[in-house]
Amino acid sequence: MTEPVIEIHNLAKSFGGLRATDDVSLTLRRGEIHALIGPNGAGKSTLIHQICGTLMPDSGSIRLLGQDITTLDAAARAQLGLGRTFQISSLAPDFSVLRNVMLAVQGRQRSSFRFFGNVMADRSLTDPAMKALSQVGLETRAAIPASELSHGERRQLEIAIALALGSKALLLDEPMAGMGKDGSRALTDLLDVLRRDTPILLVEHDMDAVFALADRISVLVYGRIVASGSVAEIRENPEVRAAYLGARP
Amino acid sequence: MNRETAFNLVLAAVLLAAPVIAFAANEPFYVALATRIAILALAAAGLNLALGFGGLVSFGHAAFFGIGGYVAGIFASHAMYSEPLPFGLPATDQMPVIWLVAALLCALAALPIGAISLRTTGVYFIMITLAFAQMIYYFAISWPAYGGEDGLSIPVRNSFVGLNTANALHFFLICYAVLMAALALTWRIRDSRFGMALQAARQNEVRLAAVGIRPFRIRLTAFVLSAVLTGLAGALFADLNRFASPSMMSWHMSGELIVLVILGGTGRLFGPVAGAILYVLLEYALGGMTERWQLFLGLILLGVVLFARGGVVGLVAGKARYD
Amino acid sequence: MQTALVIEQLLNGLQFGVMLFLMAAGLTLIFGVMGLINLAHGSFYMIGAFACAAVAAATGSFWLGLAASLAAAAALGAIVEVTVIRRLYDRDHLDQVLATFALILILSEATRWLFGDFPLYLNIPAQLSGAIVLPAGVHYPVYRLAIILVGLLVGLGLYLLIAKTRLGMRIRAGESDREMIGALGVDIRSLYTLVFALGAALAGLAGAMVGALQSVQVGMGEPVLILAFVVIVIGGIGSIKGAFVGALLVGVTDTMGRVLLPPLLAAVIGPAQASGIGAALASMSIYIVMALILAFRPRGLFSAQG
Amino acid sequence: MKTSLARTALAISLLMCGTAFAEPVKVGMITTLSGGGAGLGVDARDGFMLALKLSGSKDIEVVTEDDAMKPELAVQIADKMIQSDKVDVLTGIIWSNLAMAVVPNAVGQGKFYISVNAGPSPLAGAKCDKNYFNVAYQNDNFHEAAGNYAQTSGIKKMFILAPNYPAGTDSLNGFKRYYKGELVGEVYTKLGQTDYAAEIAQIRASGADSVFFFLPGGMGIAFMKQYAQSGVDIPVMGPGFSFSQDVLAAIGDAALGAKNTASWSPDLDNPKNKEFVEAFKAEYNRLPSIYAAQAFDTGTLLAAAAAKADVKDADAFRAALAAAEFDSVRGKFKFNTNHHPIQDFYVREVVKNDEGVLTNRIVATSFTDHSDAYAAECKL
Repeated sequence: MTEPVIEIHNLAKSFGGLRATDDVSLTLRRGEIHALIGPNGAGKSTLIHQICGTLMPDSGSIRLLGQDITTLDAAARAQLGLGRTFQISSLAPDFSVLRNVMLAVQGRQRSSFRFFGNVMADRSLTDPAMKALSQVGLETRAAIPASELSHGERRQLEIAIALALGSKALLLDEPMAGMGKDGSRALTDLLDVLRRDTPILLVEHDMDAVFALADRISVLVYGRIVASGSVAEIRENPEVRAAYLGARP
Repeated sequence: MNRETAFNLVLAAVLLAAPVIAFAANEPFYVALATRIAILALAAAGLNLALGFGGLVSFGHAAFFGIGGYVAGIFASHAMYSEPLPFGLPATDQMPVIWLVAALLCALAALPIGAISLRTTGVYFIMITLAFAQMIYYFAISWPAYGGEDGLSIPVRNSFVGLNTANALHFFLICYAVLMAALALTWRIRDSRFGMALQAARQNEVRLAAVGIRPFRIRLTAFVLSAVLTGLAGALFADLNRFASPSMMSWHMSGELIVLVILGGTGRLFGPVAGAILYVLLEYALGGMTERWQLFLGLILLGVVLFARGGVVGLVAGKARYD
Repeated sequence: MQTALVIEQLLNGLQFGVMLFLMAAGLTLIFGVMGLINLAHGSFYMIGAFACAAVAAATGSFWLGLAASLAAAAALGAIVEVTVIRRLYDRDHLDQVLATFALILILSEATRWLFGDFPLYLNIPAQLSGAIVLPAGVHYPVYRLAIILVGLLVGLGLYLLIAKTRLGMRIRAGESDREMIGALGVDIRSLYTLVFALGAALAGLAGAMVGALQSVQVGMGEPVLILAFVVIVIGGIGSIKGAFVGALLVGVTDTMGRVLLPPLLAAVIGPAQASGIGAALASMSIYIVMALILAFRPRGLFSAQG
Repeated sequence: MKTSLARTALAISLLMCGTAFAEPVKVGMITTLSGGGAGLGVDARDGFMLALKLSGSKDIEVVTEDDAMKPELAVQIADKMIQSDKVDVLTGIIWSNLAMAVVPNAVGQGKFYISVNAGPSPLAGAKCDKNYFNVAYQNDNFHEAAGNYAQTSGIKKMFILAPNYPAGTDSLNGFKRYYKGELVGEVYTKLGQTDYAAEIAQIRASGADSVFFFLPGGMGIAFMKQYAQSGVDIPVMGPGFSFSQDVLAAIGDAALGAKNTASWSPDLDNPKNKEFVEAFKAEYNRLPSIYAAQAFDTGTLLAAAAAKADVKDADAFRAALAAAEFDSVRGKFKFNTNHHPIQDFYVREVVKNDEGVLTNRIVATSFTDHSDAYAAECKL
């Protein structure tokens, strides 16, 4: 087995007396979708914040492609190839769809301190951006403002941005939330293709999508990983059934 | 050509034509009034870079305006008596040199002020920039070397190679050229990669960081550039009035600069020009009509905020769009 | 004698701080509940002082004047809220700054139109005139002690109002989540008007009480407004506790800076230059304190929000 | 603002015209008519207009505009009046920092400037100008008179304070120029400061025999009120501004008995002054302040000069101004070489007049035929 893309060791974070992340270890390997599930309040968001660099852990370590990124900020992690989408879409609303993606291309090229040259006439920005848009099927919507996109399209745009960033790993925070059935299916198909190039750490509530996509599943309850394994193993795990899937028939 | 570009060209043409005609008609005062408009538009264009494009509501830009003004004043007073400047630097009354020094000093001041202020956001940012400006204001008031609150007279306007700066039209043309250069620069920056990152920082800084661009550096750079332009305006303003004073740094001045930007249209290229034309003409016309002019000025400003969102440019050209 | 002087100066700092608290409490409440930056808050301070001076001159009673100042500032606050401020809640801070900046111009000139060009006379009530001797040989004006007392009482009252009453519960709900108070079935519009009028009344009270010590004139609210903003930013916007601590910090810093900096500098660089530079530094001291605090705590000492 | 008063003055002067020159004198009055300092500007404007009305010797046209205490605005208005309204003479500015902004600019364009109040030291000394006349005083004068009074009345220990800005430091330097006793305290306060508890505590602890303070406008009102109820009973004195008619009402009885120095007082015994005070009361229904008196003299001087010389003949008009042949409310009046007054300075005391209104009364003379310390630096 090759070296994991993301490797998290004994991560811990407390707020006051509350242990939001309690000795969490997990890995993301090449070519896989690793789903992270857990009930509300299990600490998924806190964990994602720490992986992305918007929150610093109390202890433990995070490595990306073998490099220790535990103390780096969000922008540095993004530059190293950690792409993410947000639970609630986070875009530049006044910008066109294309500009939103171009921003990521620019971030990848680390070329933000160029003060001259019209970006819209700059093929080195627009071409990769259009390519990422066509990957998610948004190329026809390139010119409209991001604020006018439908909910599902915003999800697609977020993924296009992550792709344009040239991400080595994707962190998707509930990408299916609020999507209709058709949208979910289209997105599932997209992720299925994407995983070949870019492994995905998928935080998701939609169990159908999780079971359809995931190679491995980890279950987070009260900040701890209570189980980790293949789809079948998780389905059968009594502890998981009791703690999390209990409500399901 | 879209409506906004057309309107911008009209503004630029009117601002150039009006004083030329006034000069020909032997009405030098209206040339001075147009010069004032051009200079205030330049100061507001500087602020617009930070406030309009970057969303950084600086309530302390008067500090840079004042620093620029004092540079012009100090150079002029030393050059007048051929005394060397502090640190033994040679004094000169050449505007380009003065502008360079004003720009450098404003950048030097804006760097630490911005670095500290940009740790905060929202109202905190508004207030901490005000605090820095107040510090500089009180320093200027109590600093006896250059006149304190009495200010600093500029006996003879600083000079510019090949032009007679005492001639109202010549001086206007200098200010107009600097304004147009600054607007061209703003335009190029707005459409550049840096401009895209800056405008993204205004809309969504988390998004910007998530694509690997640090908002702090982008904003700090914009803040410094913005301070430099406002400082240049300050140097010209002092030469226009032949006077630099601490009141250039007062919080009222900072407020007025914000008013100019909003009045014209926040984040619009020619917003500051439209704002300065409207504000100066209002002040002039109302001041000539009644001693209660501030009351009516207030009512008009209030009406603009409540009923004419997007300022003058927004009113004429509609909402800003990014292709 | 030296200790007495230090105690007296501390009391002065406390009194100044308490007065700033009255201004800052309203500002911070309005920002916390409605998310509004109100530059025109200083105008209510001015209105309070003018109302008090005018009524006291007409009736001869300071106390009637004080009541009038509360009523006038609250009423004007309510009118301004209903006609102007209400349209600004969903705007960004920029529009709020411009609109309330315009309100300053309007209210200042309107006041001058109404009350004339010259400062008005307002003196402290006879019952509170003169000074008393406190322990340690401190001479202190009764009226200033009364201001401290009123300020502390208002602070206590605000604390009780917000912590213990239904109105306070709604205010707290409004601070944490603006949508939630709608869900609680509260009429948001009248709650906002009420909070705004309350803030205005506190500013008016401060203006009236201080007007008796100072000059009742147009523009008197502006320096205080800037200081009140410094206070709430230091304290953390939206936090009454922060406003209280911030106000005392600013009051004591300013007073002690004025007293201590010039002689301290005189010992270092000689008296000739010290008085000027010391005074300049003293003028800058609170802004330096504010910049330092925000550099290390970008959301103030007790931020109520996030 | 082209005031109705201006029109009245114009109308009256037109009626009385007949002997005069064809060219009217155009006067631009820039003064503070809005905001906290408006009281001073309104008094100056009213005093000036009253003088024109009473003189009625020649057509003098006046345009008035508000400077809102902003130097930049004052410069703009001055440019407009000179270049657009084509005024011959400017006047009216109250504040030194505005005067410093406007005066060099105006005289540089060949216009006359006659100051009704502000008298910053550079304009009396090195930067004096042949076309700049100050009818009021040099800024240090009142303070020098107070220092001289403190010295001659044998006060041993003084506590002095002023705001930390040029006029403040000039003030204390002016005081110290004539007071040679011990200074037990010399304090500079923040400009615009309104709470003086800390300074009053220092005064109490200083053991001074008397306090001299220069706190213009609202600052002085605040200081006096707070001082009165602090229980400190050290007598205070100040320049006339601190106890001028415009602020006395606001200070109230706390001002009673305070000594202050000025070149004019409402009870100054000469016919012109009686006429002025009566006419001012009749016209505006209030007592005139020092600012009104100085502006009245400015107006009278201007009318007298305009009757003697054509303003278009700058040299003749300048000579007419410099001769100062007019009836001053201050009695005798003449210009020094630097075009600043040589005049007497009085010690006044705040009293209540017969109607119970607070006002000033002369109790002593501090200087006779006093000029200023900067005239030697003026190369006129």
